[in-house]
Amino acid sequence: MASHPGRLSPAVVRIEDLVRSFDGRRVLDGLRLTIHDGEFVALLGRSGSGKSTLLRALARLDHDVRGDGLLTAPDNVSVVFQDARLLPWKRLLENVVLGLDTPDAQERGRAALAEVGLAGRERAWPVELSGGEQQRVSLARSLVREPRLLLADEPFGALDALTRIRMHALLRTLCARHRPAVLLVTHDVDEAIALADRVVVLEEGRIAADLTVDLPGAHRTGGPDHARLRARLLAHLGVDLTGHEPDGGSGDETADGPRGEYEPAHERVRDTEEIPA
Amino acid sequence: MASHPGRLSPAVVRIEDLVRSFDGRRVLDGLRLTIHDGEFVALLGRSGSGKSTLLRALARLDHDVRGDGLLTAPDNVSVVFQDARLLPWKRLLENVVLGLDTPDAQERGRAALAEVGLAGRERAWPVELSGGEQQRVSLARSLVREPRLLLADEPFGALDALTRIRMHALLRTLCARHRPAVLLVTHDVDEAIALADRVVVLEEGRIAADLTVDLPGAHRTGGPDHARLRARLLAHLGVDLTGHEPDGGSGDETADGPRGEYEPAHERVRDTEEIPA
Amino acid sequence: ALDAQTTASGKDLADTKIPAEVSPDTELIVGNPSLKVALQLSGQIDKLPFKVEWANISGGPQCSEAFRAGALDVCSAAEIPSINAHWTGLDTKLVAAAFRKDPYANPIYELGIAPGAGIKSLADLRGKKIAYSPGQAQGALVLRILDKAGLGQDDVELVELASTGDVYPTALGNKQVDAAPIADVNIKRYLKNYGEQGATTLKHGLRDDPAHLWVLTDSVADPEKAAAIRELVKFWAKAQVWIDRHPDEWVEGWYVKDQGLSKEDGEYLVKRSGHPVIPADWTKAIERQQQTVDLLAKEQKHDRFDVKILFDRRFEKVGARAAAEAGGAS
Amino acid sequence: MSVDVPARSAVASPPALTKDRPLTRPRPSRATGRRRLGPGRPVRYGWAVGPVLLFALWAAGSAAGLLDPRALPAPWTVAATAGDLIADGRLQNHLLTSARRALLGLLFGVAAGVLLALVSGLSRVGEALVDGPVQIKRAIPSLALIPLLILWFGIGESMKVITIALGVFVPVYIHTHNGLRAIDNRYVELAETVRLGRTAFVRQVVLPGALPGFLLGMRFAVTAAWLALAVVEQVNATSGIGYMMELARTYGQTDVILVGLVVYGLLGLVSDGLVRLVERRTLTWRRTLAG
Amino acid sequence: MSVDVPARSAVASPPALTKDRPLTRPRPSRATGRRRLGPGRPVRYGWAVGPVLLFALWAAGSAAGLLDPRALPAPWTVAATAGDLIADGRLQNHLLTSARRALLGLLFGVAAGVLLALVSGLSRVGEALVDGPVQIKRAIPSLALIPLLILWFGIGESMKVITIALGVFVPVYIHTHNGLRAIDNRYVELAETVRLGRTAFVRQVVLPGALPGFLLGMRFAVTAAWLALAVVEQVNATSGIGYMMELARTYGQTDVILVGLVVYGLLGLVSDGLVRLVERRTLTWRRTLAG
Ligand SMILES: Nc1ncnc2c1ncn2[C@@H]1O[C@H](COP(=O)(O)OP(=O)(O)OP(=O)(O)O)[C@@H](O)[C@H]1O
Ligand SMILES: Nc1ncnc2c1ncn2[C@@H]1O[C@H](COP(=O)(O)OP(=O)(O)OP(=O)(O)O)[C@@H](O)[C@H]1O
Ligand SMILES: [Mg+2]
Ligand SMILES: [Mg+2]
Repeated sequence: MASHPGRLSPAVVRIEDLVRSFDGRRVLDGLRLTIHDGEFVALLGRSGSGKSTLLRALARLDHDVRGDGLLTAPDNVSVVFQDARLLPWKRLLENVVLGLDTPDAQERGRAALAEVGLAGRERAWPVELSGGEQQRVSLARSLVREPRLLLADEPFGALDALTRIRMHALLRTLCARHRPAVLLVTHDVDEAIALADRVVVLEEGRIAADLTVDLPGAHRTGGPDHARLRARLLAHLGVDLTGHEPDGGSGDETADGPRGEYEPAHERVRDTEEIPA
Repeated sequence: MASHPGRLSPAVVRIEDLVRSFDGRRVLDGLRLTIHDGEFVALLGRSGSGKSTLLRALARLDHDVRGDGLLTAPDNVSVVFQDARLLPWKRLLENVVLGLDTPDAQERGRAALAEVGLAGRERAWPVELSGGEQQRVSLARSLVREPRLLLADEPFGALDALTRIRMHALLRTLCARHRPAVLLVTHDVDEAIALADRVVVLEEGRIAADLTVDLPGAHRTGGPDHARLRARLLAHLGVDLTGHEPDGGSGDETADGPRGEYEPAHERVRDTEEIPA
Repeated sequence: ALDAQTTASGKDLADTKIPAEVSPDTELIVGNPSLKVALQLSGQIDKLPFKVEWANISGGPQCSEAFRAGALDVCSAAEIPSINAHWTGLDTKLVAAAFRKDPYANPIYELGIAPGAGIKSLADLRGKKIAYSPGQAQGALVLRILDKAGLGQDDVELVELASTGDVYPTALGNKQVDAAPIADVNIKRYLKNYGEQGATTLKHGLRDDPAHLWVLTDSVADPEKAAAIRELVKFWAKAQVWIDRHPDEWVEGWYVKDQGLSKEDGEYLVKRSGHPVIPADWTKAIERQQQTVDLLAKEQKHDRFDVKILFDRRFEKVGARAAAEAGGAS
Repeated sequence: MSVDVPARSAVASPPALTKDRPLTRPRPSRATGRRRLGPGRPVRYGWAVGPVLLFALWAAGSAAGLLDPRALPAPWTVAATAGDLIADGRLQNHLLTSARRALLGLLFGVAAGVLLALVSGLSRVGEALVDGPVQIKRAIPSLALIPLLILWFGIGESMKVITIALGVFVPVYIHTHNGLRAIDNRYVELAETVRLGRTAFVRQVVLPGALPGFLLGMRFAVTAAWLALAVVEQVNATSGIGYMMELARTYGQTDVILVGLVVYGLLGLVSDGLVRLVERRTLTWRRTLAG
Repeated sequence: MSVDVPARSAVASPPALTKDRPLTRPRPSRATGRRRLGPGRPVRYGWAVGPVLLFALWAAGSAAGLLDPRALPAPWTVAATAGDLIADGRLQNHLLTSARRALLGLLFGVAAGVLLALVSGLSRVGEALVDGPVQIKRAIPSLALIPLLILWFGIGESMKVITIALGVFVPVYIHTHNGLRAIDNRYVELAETVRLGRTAFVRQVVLPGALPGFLLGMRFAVTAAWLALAVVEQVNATSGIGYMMELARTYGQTDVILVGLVVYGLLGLVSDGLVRLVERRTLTWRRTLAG
């Protein structure tokens, strides 16, 4: 579970000393991050901590990021934006296949729509969709592509439990097929652990924690190792599961709390911290 | 845990036989629902099942709902829309106090913004906010009001664990103060159990399950009763926790699964069901 | 602002010979819609020994605009446009002139008098509001009328108003001005519409009858074109005679068919215009025009000039001779 | 100002069908209650109300003798004149000529406007070159430009078409350009991440995004085309609706002038209506106040 | 068509400050690579390039003798004429008179346009009554309306102001109305749920939402005001820029006409620039392609 394991696969993303400020407020401040080929990284962080800002920088959409380090990212990036960002003047299918010019684009688009549970709605307009449906279309749009790097900003936020599970499976299939590097923003620690090889936490403009998830597949959702990792991540996010020691969560907690479940109402909020404004 | 307990407080919302179709597709089909004064009802349902549609009808925004029953809802409704729906041409504070004409509106707005962790951002424009920040502003906007009925469409979807916990607390405080009736749409079963007096599940245009949460406060997040309720609700949503018997989830499961945790990767998807298209 | 622009040089062409033969390849652009119709009606149009492109352009400003653009060779106009053209640096010549047999009985313009204005004679104009459009023929006429009445610009109130369409009769009927020069059909309409309220017209007793063929100096300086213009003047003169002899065909073919007037209006106009005279001697005409120039120069603060430079007297006899051949008066 | 048009309710129907009864009915606005703030559903043939009323006023005023027939002839006079003009084929002729000119001008003007708007909307250099001169052109009355246009393009048909095109291209340019500039930056970002080529970007994002602006521009463009006729057909025209009016003006034929005005009005209404129809068809995706 | 303007980069600075080096630089567009699709950052004083170039062409053409001075006098001739006109105070006088008329007309026209747009945008009955007649008015050439206007409003100052106002109100009406109708229905719903009163709704949602449209309308309105001068100042005017041009036209004084055109052009550029400035100031909340 050491951070930054030595790997052989080349780096797809390499960021050193990234700075981004809005009106003088530094949102990203000397951030460093490396993502290797085929690696699945989950990005956690408080609301407003700069996750989307980081993704925009990686997608090269932000021309105001500065720093004296470097920022390399592939050209072939696919982004699932935090808002679904469907072109309102294009029907669903057209939105999905946007920019795809292979001859089988239509078929692949149709298949992708079916996979996200929207078969038969190809000709609907984006405004006619529910929130979750829009998010799924946006997901489908990135699934029909074969990016080297997939940036996904809370792609499952508006989905119910069942649909979410299906989408997880879909994402896993995609990853197994093309092995893109993935940077997935999520607020769900369980989701992060279940899907990612590595979980990083963004705090005060830097990567404050970088934990490798080396649980075997079956333990991804249970067992003491899982609980420990989970608690540690939650601690980084300011949620204290132990109920006893207000620990900063800096490393090697032992199996903690009565049952280590995700228990919103019981979880303690570290009182010393404020929600970032 | 019987559905529809006899209550004495008067009904704030009474819907009988509500029908809403889009292009011939019936999304709500003979729906019945009663919400009593001060009652906190959580609404679960698959993506695209019609939750937002129901809320729009209750907020009297939808003039195309039909039926031969009745639909009563108070005038004094406050809505947290699924999208944050901030007026892009108004600064945050103005957005929060929109339509409020009490003399202390500004102060209350400021306080509400501070409560959602956005103190000092009063003069920011909506476009300058992160996804979660926008959602919090939208929440603040409904918190400064004193509605008889609060309709909230996934108000915590884009929030990280810590912020979410704080927002839960905030909502509870509000409810304790003014005792509005609440209809809260959420995808998080734990959230529903933790907050609501009653959880209803929308399925195929009707309320398919209507469960009262009569767990004592401390057991809202753990214990066998909680786990049972949770499993039952998840089953209604198509997620099977037992891992053994593919049960339709019709009532009296015993303590189930190895630990009954929220385990996305292990949870079984009932294969007979399709994601609603 | 006229001083800002140099006046036209007034190139003298008197010694430039016009070839006797006209080449059939020569092409003229002619802005004289009524001439075209007259030639059509009299069956002459195919006999023109050169090429003509007919432009539906007439009147001072429009023709000078087209002249300036080199888009026109010949145009029909009264005398004022050529004077203004000279003052604004556009070098033009007059190559034909027609007048009315009894000019005082058959004026083009009359002075429309607003109902209740109480103007019975030119002298009554003192202190009245008179519509005035500097630069247009109507404007020059107003100045001449005042001059005749022994009034200066300060003795009346000149209301600057461009005379386009039926603006003048409307302004009169609406009593926005007390007097305004109106022409032709507008006189009839005006009296018919406002006669009951007491609208009248007043004959000004001045000659306003000159009608010219007006050409770009560049065109008559070109020998080929000059020869063609000479032929055109002949056809023009014969056409005037034909029109005079065939009032019914003219009313039907021109006023009714082409201009969309009623037969009644057309007959009224034919009657009003009297009979044409195409003089073989321009001396009198030049004198009268010189007077106009002198008056305008004084009243509108232009430089006085000798109007002889406007008349291309090489063509002086051409029209009269052709008219005589056709049996018309001269 | 508030009007509450009942939601298109199901017609009286047998009991079995009362399921279709609208459940929430917009209520009359009361100080206390909730009210509907949007304009409500479009009234069928509502657009016709104004013009019909105007016409009725005109007819009533004329019949009652309130309108001076010298200034504003009665509708029946105008109708009779129109009948005459149609009977001898003149009105149709004029209209046909004018329509040809207007259409040609419209064609070239719209093409030029869209093209320039793209050049200027998609690149800063293009904008620097194109935008200023267009603003200047726009500020100059076309009446005042006529002398220059005659100078450059003569007095023939091409000059007329060019002048119309010049009048048409301005609103098309401005509105399309404005539409381009108002496209949400988020869609541009999206286009970049799905690696749209420049032409695909223009075709799939820019043009549809600017379509509402373009169509508003078209509404001005079509009337601009008709209006330009009034100016250009004063120059060397032998037919055309502008020529007809100009001729009638010099002869003081008020009734013919009014026929012209009515024709102009109708042309304006019809062409505006056409553009709006296209608007409704092509902008089905918009969910706006218009509803 | 693509232009890549470098991001405003930090000026060369001591090593300690190189932290401010831009990290992602828009790259030259290559077939394979990612390219920037938006227009990039505004070029400073870019708007001046076009007009300056136009002027340079004119000057060069005149100097080289390519332009017939009778048709298009050289800039220096025009400048000299302008100098004369200014020296004897005439140009200023004309401008002042015109500006007064234009401003008054603008004032009334804008007020009427906004009011009618609200009436027509917020209620279907209002729309039915107002919209059609406006479309008709818009389709009728103002030149053809002059006799009627004289009839109704005389030939005095008020008639001129009214005519200008009539010209101004049309674009303001159309654009504001269109802006109103384009407001996202979601905001109307929001307004209903926070129980905004009708006036508050208009003030807080409708007007700011329609502001971009209104401002576009204003850009047309200001030029419409100047353009209307060309028509109204033909009637009973003894000064004014339109009168000056009309007079020059009847005399064929090309240089004075050009002075007038230049003045019109400048007025157009300046007033358009002013509206755009207001636009930038009041629409700070927009994050659009314009960036
Ligand atoms: N254009 C902008 N102008 C000013 N501030 C901005 C702008 N964009 C983002 N910010 C600020 O930068 C901070 C980081 O924003 P960002 O969107 O990256 O947060 P986030 O981590 O994605 O949050 P969330 O989980 O809520 O989406 C926020 O405080 C936000 O208000
Ligand atoms: N305007 C519309 N036109 C056509 N279909 C619509 C329209 N609005 C909603 N629908 C459809 O109605 C169904 C219900 O939508 P609704 O927004 O109520 O779902 P929801 O339960 O809120 O879903 P989610 O959890 O994804 O937000 C969806 O299938 C949606 O596509
Ligand atoms: Mg974000
Ligand atoms: Mg929803």
